[in-house]
Amino acid sequence: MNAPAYLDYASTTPVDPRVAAAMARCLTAGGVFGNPSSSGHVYGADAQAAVEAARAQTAAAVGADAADVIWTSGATEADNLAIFGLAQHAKERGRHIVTARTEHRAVLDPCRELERRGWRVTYLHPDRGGILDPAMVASALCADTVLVSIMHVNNEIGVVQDIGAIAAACARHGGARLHVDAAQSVGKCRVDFAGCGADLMSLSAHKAYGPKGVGALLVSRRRGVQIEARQFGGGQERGLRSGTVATHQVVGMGAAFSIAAAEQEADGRRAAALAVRLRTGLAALGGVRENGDGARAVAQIVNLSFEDVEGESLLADVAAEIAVSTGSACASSSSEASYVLRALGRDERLAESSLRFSLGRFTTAAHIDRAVAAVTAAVTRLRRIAGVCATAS
Amino acid sequence: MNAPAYLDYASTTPVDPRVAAAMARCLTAGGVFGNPSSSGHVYGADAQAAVEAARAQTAAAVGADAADVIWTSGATEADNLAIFGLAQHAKERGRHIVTARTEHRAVLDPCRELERRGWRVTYLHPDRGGILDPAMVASALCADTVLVSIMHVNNEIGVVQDIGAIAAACARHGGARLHVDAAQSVGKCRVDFAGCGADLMSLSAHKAYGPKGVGALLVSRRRGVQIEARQFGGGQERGLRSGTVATHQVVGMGAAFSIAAAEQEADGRRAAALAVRLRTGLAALGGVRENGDGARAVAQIVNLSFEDVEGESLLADVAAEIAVSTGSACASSSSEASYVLRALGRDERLAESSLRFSLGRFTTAAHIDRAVAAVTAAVTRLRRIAGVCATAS
Amino acid sequence: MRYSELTRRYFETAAAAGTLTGPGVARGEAGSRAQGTWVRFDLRVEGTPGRRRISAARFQAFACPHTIAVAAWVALQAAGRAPEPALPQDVHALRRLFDVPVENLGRLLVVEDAWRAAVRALDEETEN
Amino acid sequence: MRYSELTRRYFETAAAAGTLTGPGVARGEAGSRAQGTWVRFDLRVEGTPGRRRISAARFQAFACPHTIAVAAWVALQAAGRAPEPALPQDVHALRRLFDVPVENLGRLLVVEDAWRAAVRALDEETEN
Ligand SMILES: Cc1ncc(COP(=O)(O)O)c(C=O)c1O
Ligand SMILES: Cc1ncc(COP(=O)(O)O)c(C=O)c1O
Repeated sequence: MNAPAYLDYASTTPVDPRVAAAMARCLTAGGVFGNPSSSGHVYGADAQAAVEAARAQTAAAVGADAADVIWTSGATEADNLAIFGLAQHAKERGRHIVTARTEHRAVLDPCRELERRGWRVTYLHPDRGGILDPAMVASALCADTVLVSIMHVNNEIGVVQDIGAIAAACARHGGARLHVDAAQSVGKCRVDFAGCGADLMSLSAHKAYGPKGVGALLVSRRRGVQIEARQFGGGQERGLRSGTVATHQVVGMGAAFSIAAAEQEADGRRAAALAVRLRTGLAALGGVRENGDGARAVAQIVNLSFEDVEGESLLADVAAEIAVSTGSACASSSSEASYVLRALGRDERLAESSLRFSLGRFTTAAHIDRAVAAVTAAVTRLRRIAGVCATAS
Repeated sequence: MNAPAYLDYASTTPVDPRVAAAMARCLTAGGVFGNPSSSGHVYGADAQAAVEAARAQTAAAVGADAADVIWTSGATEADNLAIFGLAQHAKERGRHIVTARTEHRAVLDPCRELERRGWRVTYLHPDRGGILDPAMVASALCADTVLVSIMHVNNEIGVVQDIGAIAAACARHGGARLHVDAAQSVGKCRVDFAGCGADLMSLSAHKAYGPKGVGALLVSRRRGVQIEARQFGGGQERGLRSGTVATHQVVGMGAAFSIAAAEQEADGRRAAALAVRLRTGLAALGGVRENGDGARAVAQIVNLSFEDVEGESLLADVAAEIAVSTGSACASSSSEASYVLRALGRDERLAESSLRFSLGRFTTAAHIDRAVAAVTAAVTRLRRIAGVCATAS
Repeated sequence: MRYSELTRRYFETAAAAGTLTGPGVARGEAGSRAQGTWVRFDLRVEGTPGRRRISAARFQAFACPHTIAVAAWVALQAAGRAPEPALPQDVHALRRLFDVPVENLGRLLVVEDAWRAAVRALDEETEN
Repeated sequence: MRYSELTRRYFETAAAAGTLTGPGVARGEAGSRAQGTWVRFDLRVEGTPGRRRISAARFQAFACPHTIAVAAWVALQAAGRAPEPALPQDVHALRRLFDVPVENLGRLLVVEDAWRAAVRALDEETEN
């Protein structure tokens, strides 16, 4: 049997072959395998040069200065470092944080932990389309607000927040730093760290055809942002993140981001056409609900709920044909359906019966057609079993 | 010109080609590229299976249960997680930690940070050979001691601590957990996590022909060890270390550890012969001092100080021929000579003029001969310039 | 989520899905769509009182694959049997047979409840 | 640590390393081995008082590559010059010429001090 069509790029992407080739050159004895901290010899110096070139590539792809880039093991670590690191640094100024209900758990869970330690956190509600009103952010800012953490592109529904306007609100407030989780952004829409007015930004390589296990926190030097370190040791990364820098990993991230920035427009055009094909193909089913404001979302993420269908069965039924994510609890470690869809006002059943189709660089029209056929067959069959269009057998 | 002979394996190792091949299979679209957390489809399930196989390999190589293994981004993160995670968990029971002056900074710096937060830390002095007397550890334990952190193989001088005896001291005390930094051990000597009686153990892949940027903290389930998480998000790794698990990285670590365990004896025999060749070759120079008790050290690490030679010049003089580490401040981010050698009682000058030769799987007799020739020439020349065996020119 | 071979087969075939109408048919259901698990059985009986046999059984379900598979299996097993409140195998045996995670046992109880309701409805139908 | 081309050359060659003995030779030194930087110059002069010229210079050093390179350069430049307390170029110019990190400027001052001590010793020698 044919492997299912991969439509889960927002979960992770395969590494681009060009990236894999760059990584391979930094592993074995013939390549750039030295420890970038070993400045005493040429093996170390070569590795350091590769790391700095990757830093420059990564920075260029997102409108940052190379000096802003702190390598991490991924966006989860970057989010944790941004939130705990800023909170710790600013704790004498204030202990209030503003974020949103639709953030990734790598942001929400650190915020919950800070609540346990005595911080106050405001969780903003987006509208039914998943969009946060910047005015709502502005009015949530208090005298003791030190941090606002709002994501750029939502991982479940793809909507893009107006970071510029939110940054302007923080700027008017004066004391609140803005952290942006941009783990899903690179390659799907333009990212301009310096231009958007953010102070901190989390990035991940594996959502953009780079390797898993590497990311970065951008810490704006121009804006004088200061945070406390959380991982201590060799003093790498300006002392903000100790630990041997993994040359092949950051080289992979640099290459992936460079390609992603260069090909973003072409990738986006192609994805937009495929997304239309997918929505049109499934519309015939009836009872299909779009999750999130599609008009404000990146082309690559299409999240649909199917009325009168149980979520786990829907996923099981299509699994042989397509690999997608679901808002169903069965696929998550928690026992609840997607909290993101619930925050948009979806009831438990519709949240459970959602499928996130996420498209990517290697998605073809044939994959989309297979998805349309599989989902159509599954929804029709399960509705029949559920007696929704029941006729006696 | 020929690249210098690589004799800095204790800083980092090249990835074994067998390991690189296993990693390559987990990157691109044809391979096991899925997100191990995406349990809803076959791409995720395949990745999860690969991660679990690697966990079993890693555990088997160090005498642990697979369930003990918590993947991290390296030994620095593992050390930080062990120390902060245990301290946080046990903070109501006590706030005293015992460690040694010759530990890696990834252990010492977290301890310093805890001191800033009100914990008490005892830094034990090893003897002149670098060995800690287990009785000294025992007598440092107080009623409020919750953690003892002692490394297995020292990264600068290679000496091996008697972990079993130290664990026995902790067991007699009752309340103190033992954390062992074994970042340098795998492949150089036998590691038996369950057998040695440790509670926590830090591992790193890139010291054993695996990739940089991945490691593990072993947390003994059998011994009921509990620690607090430090990185929050998706809830991976039993909730102790959130963040997407990097399949290719942990697969690389599993493969590398598996090979290291299988080839450790053969590797060790070869290294021992080469170390003899090196020591014998350099003895003729006179004024060569062994740092650390060579009889209690792994074969792969030979650390020598050269009398009457300035450290930075020594390193610069041999750099074209061999890649080694030095105790000299010039090669470190700090302005002091190796604190490890200083802790053994070496004066500043001898600490500065030390070279750490670390041998590995790909080291040959020719590399050693080149090292002997280069160091002999450099020391002779620099002593002449320094007027130590001065004759009029 | 991984499913056993048997679960897959009954979920994918769902051979006895549907409804029955006409004389001698009774219907029973349990659970609710809003709560995520709903099952209904339609049973037709033939024969004389005291020697009645189920001649046809159908099910409908809004449920997870395990629940659909078990309901489908129950409906298929039913034909030719006497209409008794007990399932052909109890829910614990069915849980093991279909490799259902223990936390989902409650869903199988919905199947059992729907079955009992259908058998009860049959009895009421006959009494009338 | 990376070194400039010039530093490498003078460090590796260290052409004027050594000592001088005999009449007309004076010696000056500065720094200490224990502190990690020690430099010594031996100078021989010829010519009449008032028109003296350095005819040979040698150095010894226990020091880092930058310091050795600068001391070697100073010794090579010396021949043919008048024995003056000022170096042929001042330490700031030398720091730039040899691309010495600014935090190591102190080491070049040791070179200057050793040179001055040698010139002073020369003067004393001549006075005697
Ligand atoms: C929005 C968002 N933030 C953070 C993360 C965590 O990133 P990583 O997998 O690099 O830890 C993800 C992906 O899982 C994400 O989609
Ligand atoms: C003894 C010891 N502990 C910890 C570390 C840190 O390991 P990593 O490079 O994986 O962060 C090292 C190596 O640098 C080490 O030698």
